[in-house]
Amino acid sequence: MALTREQMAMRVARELQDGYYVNLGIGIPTLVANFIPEGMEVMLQSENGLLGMGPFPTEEEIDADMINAGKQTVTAATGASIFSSAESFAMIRGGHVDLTVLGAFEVDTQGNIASWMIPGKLIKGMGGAMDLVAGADNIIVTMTHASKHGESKLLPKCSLPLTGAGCIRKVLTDLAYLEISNGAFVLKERAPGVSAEEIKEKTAGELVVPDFVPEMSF
Amino acid sequence: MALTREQMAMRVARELQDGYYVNLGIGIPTLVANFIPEGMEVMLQSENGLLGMGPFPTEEEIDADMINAGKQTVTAATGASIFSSAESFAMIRGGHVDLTVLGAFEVDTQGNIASWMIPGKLIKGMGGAMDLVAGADNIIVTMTHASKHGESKLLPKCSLPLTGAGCIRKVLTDLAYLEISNGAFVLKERAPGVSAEEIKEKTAGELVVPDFVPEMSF
Amino acid sequence: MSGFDKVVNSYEEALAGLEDNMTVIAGGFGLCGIPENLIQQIKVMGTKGLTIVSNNCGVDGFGLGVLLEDKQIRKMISSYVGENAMFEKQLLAGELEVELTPQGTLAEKMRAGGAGIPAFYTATGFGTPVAEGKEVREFNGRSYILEESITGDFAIVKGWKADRYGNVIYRDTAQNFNPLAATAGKITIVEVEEIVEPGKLQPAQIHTPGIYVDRLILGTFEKRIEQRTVRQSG
Amino acid sequence: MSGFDKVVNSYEEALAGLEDNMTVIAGGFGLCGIPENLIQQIKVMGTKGLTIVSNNCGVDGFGLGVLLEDKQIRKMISSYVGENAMFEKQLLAGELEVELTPQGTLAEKMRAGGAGIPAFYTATGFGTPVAEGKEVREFNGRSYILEESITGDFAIVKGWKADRYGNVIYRDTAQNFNPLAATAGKITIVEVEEIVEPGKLQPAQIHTPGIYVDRLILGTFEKRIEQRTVRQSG
Repeated sequence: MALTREQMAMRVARELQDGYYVNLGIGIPTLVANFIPEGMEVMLQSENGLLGMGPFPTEEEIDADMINAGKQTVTAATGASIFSSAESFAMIRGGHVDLTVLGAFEVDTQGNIASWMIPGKLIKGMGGAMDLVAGADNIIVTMTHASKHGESKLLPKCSLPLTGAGCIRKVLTDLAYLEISNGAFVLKERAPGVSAEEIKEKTAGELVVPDFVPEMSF
Repeated sequence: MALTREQMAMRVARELQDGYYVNLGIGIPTLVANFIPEGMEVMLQSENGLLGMGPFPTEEEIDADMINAGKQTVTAATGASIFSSAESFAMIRGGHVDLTVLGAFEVDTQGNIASWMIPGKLIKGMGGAMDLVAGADNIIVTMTHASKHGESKLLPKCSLPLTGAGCIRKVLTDLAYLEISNGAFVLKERAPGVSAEEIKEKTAGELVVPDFVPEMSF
Repeated sequence: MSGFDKVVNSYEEALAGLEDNMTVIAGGFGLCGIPENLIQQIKVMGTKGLTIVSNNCGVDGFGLGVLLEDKQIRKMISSYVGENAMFEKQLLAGELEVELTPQGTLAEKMRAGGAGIPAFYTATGFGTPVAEGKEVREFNGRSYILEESITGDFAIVKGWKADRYGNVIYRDTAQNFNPLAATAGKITIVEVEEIVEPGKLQPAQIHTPGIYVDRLILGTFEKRIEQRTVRQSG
Repeated sequence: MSGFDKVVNSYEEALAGLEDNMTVIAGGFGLCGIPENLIQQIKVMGTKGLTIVSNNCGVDGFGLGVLLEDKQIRKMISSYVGENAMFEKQLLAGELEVELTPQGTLAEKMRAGGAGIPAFYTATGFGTPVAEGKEVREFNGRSYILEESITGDFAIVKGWKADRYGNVIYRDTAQNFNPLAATAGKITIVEVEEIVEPGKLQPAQIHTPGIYVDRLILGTFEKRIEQRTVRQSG
């Protein structure tokens, strides 16, 4: 069975380590914050200038001057710091964030990512996504393996305009966890009950299937 | 008579305007702070990260964490701000300082300045001088007109390694106030009792002498 | 004399000198920390043909969105726009130009503009449409693109507290692009919630030193919230 | 688990991993805001062949000057050096290399190093010996030179107060190069006068966010004064 959004977030959360500074994109990545293992400390970076994002405020705590990069009202966690956008992206661009999780439309075997622009549709902009993919060493892309129409999003070459070139090495889809290496996707884990054959069929880019591919468990 | 160091500082102080942010170099430029006209507000920038330098501290006020760019203990004036060296030079390089006063070994008719290095002598470094001359629009160089050996310091071409190229337009010496324009020094004011002929004689670079050259008064 | 008294008493005075076809850099992220009254004054003035440098373009009827109503904006330099219907309409009608710039590059362009750095290299955008027409250069085996700095005829900034010297501090995440915008305007105008006595702000805690600020005005602010998200209390 | 407890309890632990021939970026201006105990620990360790990036090189017997005594420094990248006799002696003997860098360029190189900017253009140094071998380029009719960023294997920093998360504030002009150095070290070590409880430092008033800090140590400081200048009181 394909993973649910929550299971995808749970799987990503297993990549967290105590003491990690993490930037979570909008959508499934945001859910990862709900699955930080008990007793583990992780600090969330929000690119509008907040390191140490806390939970949403209560009605009483709500404050227009305290928002995250998704423009949602938030709070600051203990140990938080707040700074300008230039400082925030100095952190990101300078590679100081330990893990970045973000969504995408397409990823290819060269590690390219397309996530911000569909020609013909209204283009709203890349926001901080291009800085995030260029700045981080450790990025996990989360997306469904195929579009609603069944078209693979794991391609030999991205068809949409890129967000970043050659910067992605880890992809978690609803079917599999894959790494990109030597110009191919390498199947590292399967969603429960999903066969390597099914994943191969739904992966347009070259897929390397090791002899043993463990099944995820939740 | 040649101007004294104090008179040189007094003359420079006449270039101050209310509300000016000013960076004063070491030596004669520092003395300018003693001649700020009564009732005029001027803020002194010190490139180690202080805008709004106050007087020296009393014995009781002295604080190792409060120094100026000359490494002297100072105080902060009302309205002061303190920041990093990067921010300090962002201010300087970005042209936000209204007036910079600094010393030099040589200036030439192209607006070049040499002030930091005498080949064969120990080179201690340029400190912030290169940033100051590159960043400011409005610079006054203060120096004696000639060396102790009688050699002119106002040259057709600097002989020493430069601090900055084409950036100087105003020079105050102990004999004259000059501006640099169209590849020549223009004599604007004479020290009291010093003739244009004497200044011409002691100026190695081309000197333009207008019909009337006022004498400074103190 | 009052060389360091940056306080002006009306928004007319605050924006005096703004003319058609100028470039205005604005602080703010979404609707957070935006100079809402200064924007409103630009609407009142009816200045046209403006190039606005701002991370976003407000919403219909609030923030920079109000400048769309009378078509005062010719060009937006932003990282994310189109949260309002009017924006989309003018864009599709060819009445509005947009230069999309990655958020971090936009922030750095403003900082560089204020800091006398004409251009810098960044990996952000390499291999993407953002790199088109820009120089690519390798440093230590990695490819970077050359990005030029931005300055504006005016910068409009929202601060929290300031003194008459123009020293400003920002409140929480309402800081965002504001201190960067403040450095990059030929004329920088800051509106704040409170003007305090000189000496009240700790010198080492000032976010924007007064040297960057030309005019300071006391305002009152609606501070609209874009995404009101709450948790249950207790 | 204690992922964000950056506190170490000895200077040995603070500088663990420092090896011969590494590059160390140090905060401080003159003797103000220098990481005096961390420097002393490098002396104790006897690490050799170091490249030190610091605005100055201390004085005989204090600050970075102590690392000259056993010839631990191979190269200095600085804007102003030679306030000590030992420095001059080693320089003239060819035992020490110096790369003189304008002070503002040095500060910007550290910031750029920490911020993922590999290089930037500046007018500073154009037409001077500093420009030798560097690319010159015109922007808007003015000439600029290309300067590359600096990063270090270690950065040693002196702060005032910090919490266990590594959030740091600096005191007065002891800030100087410290926050820049803090961003540019692969391993950044900060020594401070006081470690406070998390939450005591206002988030928007933190100079160095903890993300830049790997190790934090509580120290006591001599704070020697280089130029003691006073006025008469009263």
